Amino acid sequence: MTIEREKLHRFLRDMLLARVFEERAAEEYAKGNIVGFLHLYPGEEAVGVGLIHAAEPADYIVSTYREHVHALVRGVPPENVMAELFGRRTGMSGGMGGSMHLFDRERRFMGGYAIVGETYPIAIGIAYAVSMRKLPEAVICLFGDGAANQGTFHESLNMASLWRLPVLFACENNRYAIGTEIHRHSAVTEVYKRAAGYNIPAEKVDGMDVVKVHEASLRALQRIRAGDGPQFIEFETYRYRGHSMADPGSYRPAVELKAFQVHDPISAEIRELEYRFPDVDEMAQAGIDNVARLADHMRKLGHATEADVENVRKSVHKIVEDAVAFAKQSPEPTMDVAWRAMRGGQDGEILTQQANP
Amino acid sequence: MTIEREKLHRFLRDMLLARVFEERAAEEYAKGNIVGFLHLYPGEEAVGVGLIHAAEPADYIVSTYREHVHALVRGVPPENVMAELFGRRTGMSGGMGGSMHLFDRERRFMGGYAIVGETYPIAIGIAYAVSMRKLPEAVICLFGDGAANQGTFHESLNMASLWRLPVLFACENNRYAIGTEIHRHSAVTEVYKRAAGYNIPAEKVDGMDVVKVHEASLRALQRIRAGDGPQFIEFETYRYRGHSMADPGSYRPAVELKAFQVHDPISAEIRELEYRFPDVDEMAQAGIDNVARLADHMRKLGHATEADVENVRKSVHKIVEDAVAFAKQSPEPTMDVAWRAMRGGQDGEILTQQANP
Amino acid sequence: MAEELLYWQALNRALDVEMSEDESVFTLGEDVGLYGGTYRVTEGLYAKYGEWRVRDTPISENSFTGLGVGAAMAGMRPVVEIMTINFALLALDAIVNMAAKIPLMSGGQFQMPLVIRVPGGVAKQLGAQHSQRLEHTMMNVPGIHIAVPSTPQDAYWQLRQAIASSDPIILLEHEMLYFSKGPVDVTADAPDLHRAIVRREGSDLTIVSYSRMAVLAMQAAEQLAKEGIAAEVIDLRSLSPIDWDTCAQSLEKTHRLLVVEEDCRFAGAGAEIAATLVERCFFVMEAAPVRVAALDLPTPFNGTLEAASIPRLQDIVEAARSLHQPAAPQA
Amino acid sequence: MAEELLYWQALNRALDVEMSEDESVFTLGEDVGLYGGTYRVTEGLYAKYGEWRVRDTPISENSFTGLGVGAAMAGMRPVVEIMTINFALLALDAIVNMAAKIPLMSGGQFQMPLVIRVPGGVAKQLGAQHSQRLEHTMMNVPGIHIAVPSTPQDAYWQLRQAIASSDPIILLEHEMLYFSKGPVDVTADAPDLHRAIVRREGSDLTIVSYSRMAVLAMQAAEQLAKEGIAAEVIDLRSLSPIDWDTCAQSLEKTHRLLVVEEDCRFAGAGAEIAATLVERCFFVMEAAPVRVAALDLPTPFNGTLEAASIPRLQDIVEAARSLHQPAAPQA
Ligand SMILES: Cc1ncc(C[n+]2csc(CCOP(=O)(O)OP(=O)(O)O)c2C)c(N)n1
Ligand SMILES: Cc1ncc(C[n+]2csc(CCOP(=O)(O)OP(=O)(O)O)c2C)c(N)n1
Ligand SMILES: [Mg+2]
Ligand SMILES: [Mg+2]
Repeated sequence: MTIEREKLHRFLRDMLLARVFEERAAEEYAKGNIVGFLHLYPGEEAVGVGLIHAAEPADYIVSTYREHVHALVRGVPPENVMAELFGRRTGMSGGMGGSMHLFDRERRFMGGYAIVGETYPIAIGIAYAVSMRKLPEAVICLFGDGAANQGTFHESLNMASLWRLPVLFACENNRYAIGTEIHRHSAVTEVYKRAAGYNIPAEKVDGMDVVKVHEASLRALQRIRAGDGPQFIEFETYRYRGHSMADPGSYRPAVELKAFQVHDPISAEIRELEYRFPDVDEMAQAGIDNVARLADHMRKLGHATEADVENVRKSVHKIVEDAVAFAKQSPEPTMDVAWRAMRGGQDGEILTQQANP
Repeated sequence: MTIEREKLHRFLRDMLLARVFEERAAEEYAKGNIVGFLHLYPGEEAVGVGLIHAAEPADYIVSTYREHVHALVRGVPPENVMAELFGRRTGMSGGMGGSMHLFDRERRFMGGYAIVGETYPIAIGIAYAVSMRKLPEAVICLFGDGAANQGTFHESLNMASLWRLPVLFACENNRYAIGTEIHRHSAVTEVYKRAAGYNIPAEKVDGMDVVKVHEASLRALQRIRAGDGPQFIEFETYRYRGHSMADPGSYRPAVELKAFQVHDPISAEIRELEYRFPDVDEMAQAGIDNVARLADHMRKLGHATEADVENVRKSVHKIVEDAVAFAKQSPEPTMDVAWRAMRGGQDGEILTQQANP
Repeated sequence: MAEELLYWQALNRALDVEMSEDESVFTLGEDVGLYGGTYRVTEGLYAKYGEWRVRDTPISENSFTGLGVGAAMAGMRPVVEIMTINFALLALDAIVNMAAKIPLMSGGQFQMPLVIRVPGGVAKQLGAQHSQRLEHTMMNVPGIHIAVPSTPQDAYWQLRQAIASSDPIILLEHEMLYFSKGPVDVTADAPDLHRAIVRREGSDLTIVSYSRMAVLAMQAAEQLAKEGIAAEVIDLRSLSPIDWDTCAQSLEKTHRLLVVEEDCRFAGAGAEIAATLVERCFFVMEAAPVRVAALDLPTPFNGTLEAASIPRLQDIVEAARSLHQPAAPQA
Repeated sequence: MAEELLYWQALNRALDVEMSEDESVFTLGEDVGLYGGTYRVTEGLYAKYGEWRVRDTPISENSFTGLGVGAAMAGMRPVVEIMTINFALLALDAIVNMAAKIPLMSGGQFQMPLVIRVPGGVAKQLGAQHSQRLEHTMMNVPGIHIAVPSTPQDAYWQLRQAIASSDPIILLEHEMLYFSKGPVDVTADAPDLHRAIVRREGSDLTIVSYSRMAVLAMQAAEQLAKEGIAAEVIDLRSLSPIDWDTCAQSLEKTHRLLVVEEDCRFAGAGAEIAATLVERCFFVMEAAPVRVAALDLPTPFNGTLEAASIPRLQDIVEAARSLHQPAAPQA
């Protein structure tokens, strides 16, 4: 299967939008306009873009606290995403959720969850509803390498397999759980291998290559719609920034050296492993930045010139500037919105109807 | 490795004691002298006897609510086990714990736990202490097939492997979690296969054969003491009685037939699987009762005559009768024992010393 | 046209009716299907509705409760059975961080039509780990509603109302009440899900209670009547929200408050009940409120000690007596 | 010889001293080692004591907290750090069903020298799932002790005392206090781990509070003093057990009680505080107790609403004012 021109252009545009949106959010955070935890996506764009573009409008997305880009790719207007980071009434969660809790019911963006390991049960629950209704819909469940150690991973994958639920378990393996490198938090560092414990078909994909990500995701979603039950993909990726804006990320690998001066065999063994991984600059030099990689790819195919790429870059900058302006001008929510939400919010009938097709 | 004569006699005696003790407890329960949940072990004796006889006195045992026999084999006097079921002060937990919470600190019987999945974290915690002290001790962690679906299984096995903790994960797979047959609660029904997700060596053993159980356990414990880290054994066994005295166990397979009259593809598939399993009577006829099997084995080897077996049977009946009498005569505990326990109980210094050898 | 039903039968009937009327209602939990439910509440439903609507789950409380949350977000009306409240501790993240918070975190985009049924309370020598009372923990979670039926009729009404509601509701069923019998009129109009009921009128003091203790409070009131003490007994029926008006009105009349709970005394449900009622009724109260509650101790296994660890009929009667004729105030 | 330390530095110092004095003390949690701890409490300890005594764990709260329980049973003195209280919901089975119950269930054979450190409270726009306050949930668990230091000195003392104790103790640290500075005298004698402290004397009313709200209460008291209202401020320092005598003595003098808590009002920690103090001091109280607490709402993300969802300085001042000059009693 080869990915057609238009799609590649859409990918390039979304990846650039993602990169620019996040870096701009970082600026606003530095200025104090965005407060709280802010987990950014630079370095991982190929995963979100390639994966979510493989989903149908009727599919559901369940994401984590590092989900701004997932929402953008799903089609949520940038201004509503940015406004939520600002905590404004026009934000996609009405200013009630914030950066880690983005929801868009109409687009079936079922939320960002901030307690690691929560996306699994939510995803199998939605999938259970889909199965009962015998609909050709799939649920994409996102999670990181660190989240694969939470008990809900085990419990939920078992149930998903037991009942053949339509879930695509998508692991964004960026090799770190905050400051803890994967060799130090998981006995088996190839996350996809754990799926075998539940009879779930799994594969590992280069998450720095948007085309590979997209193709693997399409295949998995096809199998799900064909009734093959849950599928599992591990995307190998890397985040350039710290875990969140509160984290300089200096443990990669500066701190490590210092800390590992404690002499004992196991830490020595780990040190040796740590060194196999490049730091931010090395990644850049190695030229494996996923956005740059796609741009090159398109140039080689003659799909895009340097100028085209520049134009896209310009246009997304404009979009992001407008988003920030929109957020800043937006009003704050009022407490009665909160109280109303507690009393049931908007009605849940639209979805309920589908229960009896 | 062949098991010597004395050991076989010890096994026979303990298995008969186990069988008689449990059946007698059932009688006392029927009479109302024992109240609460009572989970019995008939059918699974070969596992507890073969496994726990492989442990050294310095090893630790962490068990479940189906643990009377584990305590007996560990050497706790039958009268103290029985007295605990009666809730008397002379019980091994002072009448405070009951059938599901048997503790014997001196024998390193670290408790029976009634919340499914609790034995894993307790076991790795004790093992962590052992590792810090660099002692040649091992921790035996018992759990059932149903317990393998609890999140703590995943979390704890990962940590055990990550830090090479000295734990023997011993699964008593009796194919049922109360009324739910293993094919309906686990996507992978060979529990030992799940250990691969944590790089833990694992094997499956015939839990109806006490000799095989014992030999496999010895091998695993040797590897642990040799510093190979955690080991995993799945013992295939079967419980003859219901889940507890409150459970007639009629779902095996009577209820199943009726309930499966609901026609849908998945239940059909399950029905077909259910039928592969014999019910209680079939087991008996098939003559695979584990106690009978050992007796035959010993007769064949010329280790024991019909009369020898009868004598052992008589002696254990006497022991159990005395245990019941002891329990009945024992005084009830007083509330101040409970309050004292809350204020720290007896001191924990003995073990603490070992922290600094 | 009321029929005599056991508490579990009333729940079974309510669940059956709701499932037959709305395909989006389904139930799941350990052994709810083939086995028919530990306390028989789901008996017969597996054969009638099939395994997708009566789902036996693995022992994975946090995830199957979270499954209920996800299904509710997708428009279903899940009724999750957690086999006993003791295991709900494993599912608190799903209850507290998901079910209770998603409606607000989503800015009101999602409702949470989720019912969680949990048998609880102190039964007979089940040991410390199986004698949990978590009403207080649940009460402290904004967004979670809690119903505590003490009669078969309320069990029937409140389960049906809980399923019909769009809020996350925990139905706390008491293990010692499943086999208690009582009249159930399926045609009668139900009082509001969260309305308290005055089970017995009296002018000398007000006993506020719920679940099994409300039944014990009624027995105590009868005994007290023989001694000439007229106790008014209020069965809260709901622990979140609490029907304060009904309680306050009673205190205007009796001026004395006795709270009876099976929860541990320290920071138990009774603390909130006493605190708020004192705040509301301070100037009509003629004596300090009194709480009769469980000892602040994990439940001992021994039967005698277990019985002494929670309020007994006599404890309630004596507390009522001394509240009625108080010793001289030691100010 | 007191030095000025930040709250986190005082905790770091206390942990360092205990670890250097007793090899059975070790700490574990997410990012406590290499990373130095989310709030820097374990900074430098990994390099000093090595990875077995400062263990970075996977994201597996229930199991690594349970690991602490098992290690404590084997004679160690584990200090488990749960990165924030919000994740403690996942570890409640280990805390409630294991740590709190094993001493009693084993008939007193096992002690539980376990310390669980948890940052908590409402910080700055961390969203509903990261603004949990569970003091109340923990208070309702017999067997669990809870310390709530509000100053660097108490943080130092109470962490050291908690590690030395043989009871399971939860140290609730407030996320907004880690960077607050104060004098710490490591040589001074510490008051009992569970003793409350009168931070400021006054005769008009008693403000009972704890943790960050105790700091706010002190500021309110200063403001009130300017208005001629003398508020006595009690910092509980411990939520389980609670030092009732210190509170009662104060009420004998002031006759008025104001409870200030960050916990949600309904069934919050303040409920127990108000309920017990009314029971004990009913006849000396001249007004109904008043609770200033958080709204019964998951915390909204928006900064303005978040700030309005928990007690602010002005809320305390106003509540104190009207308690001091009450409106006519509506009896
Ligand atoms: C249950 C729980 N424990 C701890 C945390 C704190 N925390 C937030 S993100 C994170 C690391 C998660 O790593 P990973 O799953 O790999 O996702 P990534 O951040 O790398 O995308 C941790 C420990 C949390 N939010 N929830
Ligand atoms: C967390 C939890 N959930 C549910 C239960 C109720 N329960 C007690 S034993 C049991 C079945 C356990 O099956 P298995 O692990 O196979 O052990 P077995 O009883 O077969 O020996 C269940 C569901 C429990 N005790 N704890
Ligand atoms: Mg990661
Ligand atoms: Mg089993």
